[in-house]
Amino acid sequence: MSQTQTIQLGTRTTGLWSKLKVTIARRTEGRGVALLSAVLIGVLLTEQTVFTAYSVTLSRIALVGLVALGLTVVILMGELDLSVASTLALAGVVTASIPDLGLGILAGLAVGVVVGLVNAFLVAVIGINSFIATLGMLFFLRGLALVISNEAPIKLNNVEAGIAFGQPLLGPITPRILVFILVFIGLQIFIARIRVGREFLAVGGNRQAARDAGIPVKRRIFTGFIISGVVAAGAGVMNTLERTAADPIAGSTVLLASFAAAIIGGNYLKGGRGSVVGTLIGAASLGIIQVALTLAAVQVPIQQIFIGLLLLVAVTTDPNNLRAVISSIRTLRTGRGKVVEPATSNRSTSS
Amino acid sequence: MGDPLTQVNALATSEAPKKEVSTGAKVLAWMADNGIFVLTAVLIAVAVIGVEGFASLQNIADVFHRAAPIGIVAVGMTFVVISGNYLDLSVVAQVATSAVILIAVSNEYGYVPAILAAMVAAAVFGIVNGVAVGYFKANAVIVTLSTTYIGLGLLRFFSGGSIFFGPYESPLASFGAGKLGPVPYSALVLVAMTVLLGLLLSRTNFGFTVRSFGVNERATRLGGTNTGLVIIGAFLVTAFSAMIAGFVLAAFSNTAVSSMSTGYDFRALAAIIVGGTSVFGGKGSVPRTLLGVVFVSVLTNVLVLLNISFGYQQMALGFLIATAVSIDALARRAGKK
Amino acid sequence: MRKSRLVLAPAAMLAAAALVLTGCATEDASTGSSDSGSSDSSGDTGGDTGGDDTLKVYALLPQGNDQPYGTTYLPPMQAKAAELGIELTITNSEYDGDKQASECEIAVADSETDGIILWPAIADSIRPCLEAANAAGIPVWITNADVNPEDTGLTYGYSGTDSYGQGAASAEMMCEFAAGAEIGIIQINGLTGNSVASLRGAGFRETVASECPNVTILAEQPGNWNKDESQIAASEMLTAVGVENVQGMYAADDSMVAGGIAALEARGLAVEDFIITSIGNTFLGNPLVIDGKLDGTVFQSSGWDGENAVIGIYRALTGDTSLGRDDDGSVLYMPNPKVTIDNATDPSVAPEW
Amino acid sequence: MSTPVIEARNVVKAFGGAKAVDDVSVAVEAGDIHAVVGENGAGKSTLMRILSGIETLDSGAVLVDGRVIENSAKASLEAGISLVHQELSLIPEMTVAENILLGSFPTTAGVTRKAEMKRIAAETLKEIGVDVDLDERISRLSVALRQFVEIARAVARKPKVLILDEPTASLTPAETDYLLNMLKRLADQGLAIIYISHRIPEVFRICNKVTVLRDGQRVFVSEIAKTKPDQVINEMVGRELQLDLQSRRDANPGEVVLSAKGIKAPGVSDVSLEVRAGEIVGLGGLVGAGRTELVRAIIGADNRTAGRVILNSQGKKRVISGYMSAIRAGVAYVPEERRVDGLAMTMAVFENIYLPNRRELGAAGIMRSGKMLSFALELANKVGLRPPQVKLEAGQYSGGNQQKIVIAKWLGRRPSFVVLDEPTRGVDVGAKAEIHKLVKELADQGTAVLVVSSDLPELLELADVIHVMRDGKITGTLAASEADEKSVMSLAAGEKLVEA
Repeated sequence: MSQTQTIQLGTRTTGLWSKLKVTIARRTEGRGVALLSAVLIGVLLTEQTVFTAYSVTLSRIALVGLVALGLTVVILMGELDLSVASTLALAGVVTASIPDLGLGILAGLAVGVVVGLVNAFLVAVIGINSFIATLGMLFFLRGLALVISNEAPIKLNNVEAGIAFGQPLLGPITPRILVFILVFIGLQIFIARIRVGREFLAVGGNRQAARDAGIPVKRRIFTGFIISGVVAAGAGVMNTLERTAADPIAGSTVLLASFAAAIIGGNYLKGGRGSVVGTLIGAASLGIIQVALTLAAVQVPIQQIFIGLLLLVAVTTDPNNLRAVISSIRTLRTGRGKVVEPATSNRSTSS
Repeated sequence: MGDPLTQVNALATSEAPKKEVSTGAKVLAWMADNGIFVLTAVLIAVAVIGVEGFASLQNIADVFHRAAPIGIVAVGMTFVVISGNYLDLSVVAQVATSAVILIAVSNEYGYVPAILAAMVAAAVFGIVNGVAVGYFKANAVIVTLSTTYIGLGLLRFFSGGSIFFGPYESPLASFGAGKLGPVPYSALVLVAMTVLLGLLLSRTNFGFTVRSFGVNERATRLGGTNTGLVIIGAFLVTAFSAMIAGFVLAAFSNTAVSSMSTGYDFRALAAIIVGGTSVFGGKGSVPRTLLGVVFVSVLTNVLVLLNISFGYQQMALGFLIATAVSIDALARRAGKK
Repeated sequence: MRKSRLVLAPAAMLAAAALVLTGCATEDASTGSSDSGSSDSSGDTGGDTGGDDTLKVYALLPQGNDQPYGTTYLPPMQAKAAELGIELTITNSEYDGDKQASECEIAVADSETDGIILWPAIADSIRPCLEAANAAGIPVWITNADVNPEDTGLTYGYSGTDSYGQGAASAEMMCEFAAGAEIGIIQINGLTGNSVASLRGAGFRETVASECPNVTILAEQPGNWNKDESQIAASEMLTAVGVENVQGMYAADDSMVAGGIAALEARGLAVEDFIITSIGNTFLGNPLVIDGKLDGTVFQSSGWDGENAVIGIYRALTGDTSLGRDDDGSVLYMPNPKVTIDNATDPSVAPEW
Repeated sequence: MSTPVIEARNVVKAFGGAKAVDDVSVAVEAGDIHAVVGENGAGKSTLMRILSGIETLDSGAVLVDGRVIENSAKASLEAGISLVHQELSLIPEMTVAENILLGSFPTTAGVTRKAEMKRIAAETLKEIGVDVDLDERISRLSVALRQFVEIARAVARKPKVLILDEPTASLTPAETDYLLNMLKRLADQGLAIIYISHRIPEVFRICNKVTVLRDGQRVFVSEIAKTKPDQVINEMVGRELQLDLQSRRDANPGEVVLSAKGIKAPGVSDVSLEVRAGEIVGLGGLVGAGRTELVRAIIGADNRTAGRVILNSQGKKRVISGYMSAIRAGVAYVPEERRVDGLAMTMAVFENIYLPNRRELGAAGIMRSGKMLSFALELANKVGLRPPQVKLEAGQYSGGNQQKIVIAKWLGRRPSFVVLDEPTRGVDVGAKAEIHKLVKELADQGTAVLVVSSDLPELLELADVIHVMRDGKITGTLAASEADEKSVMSLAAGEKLVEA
């Protein structure tokens, strides 16, 4: 008994408030939430149209966020996928270059599977760092898209179907938004409740331990890359349908935007920490701010400056980072010891 | 007590290094470290024999022209990569900024103010990136992504996207066109930068701390290092290299426009990686990066000489990165067994 | 630690917002356009002021202050808009079709939108935007690069160049100068995959093939609209096909042709001996024509382009033209005079960008 | 004599030429606690990894209940072998419950059954008597608690064989005591336990058989009853070794070198202490008592929220505010987490030694490799690095040698105040003695030394004065003469443990 108490040292949480604090402390989305609420406040004050025209905002979020969702599962495993944008373009080109729409869509998605397989093979079997492997794929796939499309946009064979696809099903819900929501729910459940997805966290958090515990790490890596590949391909197919044409150099803005969304959402690039919800929040922040700036007719260069500053603020306002700053500054100081800001009197949770 | 290697290998935790290995594995290990040298040599040999006009002085100059600006960026960015911070996306903005500043300002006020202004811009880029990553411990990819947006935004806001061009006859233009034998001055700048930064990385305490930081940040700090300053240093080196690259580019084309350095971020990274510097930090060197640059430039040049379209060029580059690192990885694996 | 986070972000946010406002202010000052940004937002916050007398028009462009052409396209456009009492909201999709489509959705969704000026990033993928605009009863005027023939029925009109035609015009000059002689040339294209680039390329290629088969295109490479990349590409093409086989060169714009010419000069070749044509007649190209280095280029007036885009949408909004382009004046082609050494100094073709 | 539950037969494992495990056989019967001891690098951990199928074997076989099992992690788990790792192998961002059941989540159609998971986890924790919030993230738990979660995970698999590799390395005496009782209990329930430890007393307390490995070979096996600690230790080291654990140096402390007043920091509430020249001050207490936090706050490696530290070295009194100023003023810090905080594993020994000495060696910021090597070699010999090959990567050395490298790099600065945090954790007996010798020499040369240790004998051997901490405060100070295990423990654990 007495020993039990000794062992229990320091992990008693009693009282609703402290319990609540603990629950919050366990989440990883804090920064994303802060940014999103800040964005919402800012937008409410200046540009309500964003909300009156919420259907647009939604579809913009879906545009920015879909690829990011797929990317998140890979990031959770501590891997990266730089090839998503090229996958998106290639899938679109393939879809458009096949006369029969149904076949085209299937082929487009198949591209995603294949790309995922190749990426995973390079990473899990050959053992290349995913940052490099997918960088290679980034160039290769873009080139392939240009070759297939003969370096020019390909018009969809069945334009009407494409346009129909762009129409809302009910209310503001276009097929794209629907797919986005479904993918989000699907991945959220996958990561939170499904055993395989849950184990992604283990693969990213402590790979050796995962292996020792009998988790088939390689298989998990394959699953992850295939997911991100298929999601990216799906985005490419949907873009092609909605625009009734495939652009071989599409997605120029996708890659960095999706990384931004994932990281603002609190996903840790080295893996093992983060959530799909976080990515959604990050994507929402970016999407809303972009729509708002466009509606406010802000000159494009200034939009860039603004979004840039926003990102910078988002990544530098992590409390752990701030603690790091303060200590670094202390490290710099060689003079007499002053009393430090009490901001640090709450020990970092990561040990 | 016995030979420490036995002990290591017995240590369940430390990823045991393999010293006593069969000769076959030794060869493979050698390949792993020097594969890029072999590949480059082979490529050049094949090109000399198989590709008409490759060996011509003029073409060698063209290869150098291809290699110079991207190479200068890459040797600088090697510092950021070795420090374990992935890459510096903002070189895209940095190169364009320095080029535009050099030409636009020098047209009005002459070179000295222009260069000073460019240096200020580079310093700002380096310090902002460095402080955000080094002191705020923010993710380098996102930090440099945001400074790219900010940089290009400011550049376009003030300069517009207009093309700036210097007078036909100017020191800058003649430098850009100047050659030493078949070697353009810009390539000499690249070599000079490689030597300079190579020494900085391998022979100075600053370079040492950059590498040591890439291997183990906390041990480096507890070893009495102001790690924040180390990172700022790494980003400053990158920023000033990008500035020089901007100068070289401006001199070569005698024009400057805010969109002129699109794609430099990942192209430079590709060269660094092909050269064999690890994106995990710690491992790598500046000369290796130069080698990677040479390889990529020669490859592109050969493909153009063969009149292969851009799409295939991209595929080739991608395929090459994958193969190069695959060989490396497989060789290492074999070396272990 | 939660606190520090929650306090910090909004604070930073405010700082950033402040910057944007100052930004808008400077923008108004610098461009002299109607105070779009601020009035727009104030209009929203304080109920529906404004709008009646001023027309709100979205200009969905694929380039702006990030490209030389766009940079000089905007001011005349904004000036004209101010003159006609049009409030412009300008977007730049950077040739990303998906981004432009989303911007189009925004324009259509904005209740105050009276009209849309559209410069298609990718002509093939613009149909849904047009249909959405029509469904919302918002007239669309196309500028700079026209939509596909089957889509013209969804627009009120078009003003601008004909990228294919420009390529063709450049080709015609090439044929004319070649005067039946068997010559080989190299071709420098724009950014790979970019629609203007491929249209101009096709225009040149096909016209040469039909008008003067005696001119052979020996090699093609992209110069990505950049002088430096074009110079290297050109030089490498010369090596590849052998300088002795090359008597001419075509580049899809003046910056790139300047690069090509530099490549010739770098080899100490007499540029005058080569037949060189291009498109643009820019500040960079025009002097080359005068020097006799560039034999011919096609004048493209960014000022005309920007100004007429506004004139066009104004006519659509005031009912001078209607849907379907069936009345006269619904298609205004930019005069694309060929510029050679004979007329290069002519004020009518004074370079604009 | 029944068939052993688990048996290793003539197991051989070589890493590139070098044999880590050389023809070793071990057999353990149900209810046995079988100790496998040996210096670091003797091959214990590798053997255990082979038994649990994580490492492949070159020749030989692993048998469970007399049947040879396939050499894979899966097979071993299914055969009922579960291993408690030396290095904590938990998933930081997963909950306690998830970690306990990692790899064997209860699921229906792939969906995890959270309730079920918690139930099993709760049962297991109850079984080993640990009380911790099941939904807590591992990253928020103390090292000790993680160790127990680790054990719970192994137990949860209802194993036939439980292998523990240095389970007490990061535990305080009280926790160790608890753990050992627990293991006895489990053994009595018929579990076969293989127990790996450096701590001979523990072995003699709970084990009934002992196997000694040296350089990969089995050099000794015996019933505990039939042997003695000295014999086992000699077999381990392979040479006669005088471990006079009670040898205290008679210190003659000089003037105060370090004085810390009113130190407040996360986990530390208002502590003051002094360290004199030539004096070794010990900091005792349980894990989580705030000892590491205190020393890090004193030298500025972490922030203090209040307090003032003055270092008096070479006649100059300096206020220590930040870590950099501390280093410059002559402070040396040998951290607790050697691998994470102490060494750049993939860098050469001489480079690791160069790091804190670069300003002195590399004039004008230029590295001079000749100087670097000779300097490093000198120090390597001073601390007895074996073999003294300073061009080898630090990671290639065993734990004890690595610790010597960390000490060496600081000796180079001739520090006037040295802080050592758990200096001999996970270090084999031989190296441990050498490190103790080094520390004493330092003090004899007039250096002020502050030692944090959970290893009571170590503390009692080294320290002239022992401060004992609990809940971030110093609860008592003992002069070497009056200190013994009991007095320290009661101060450390407070009245709670007195009757335990």
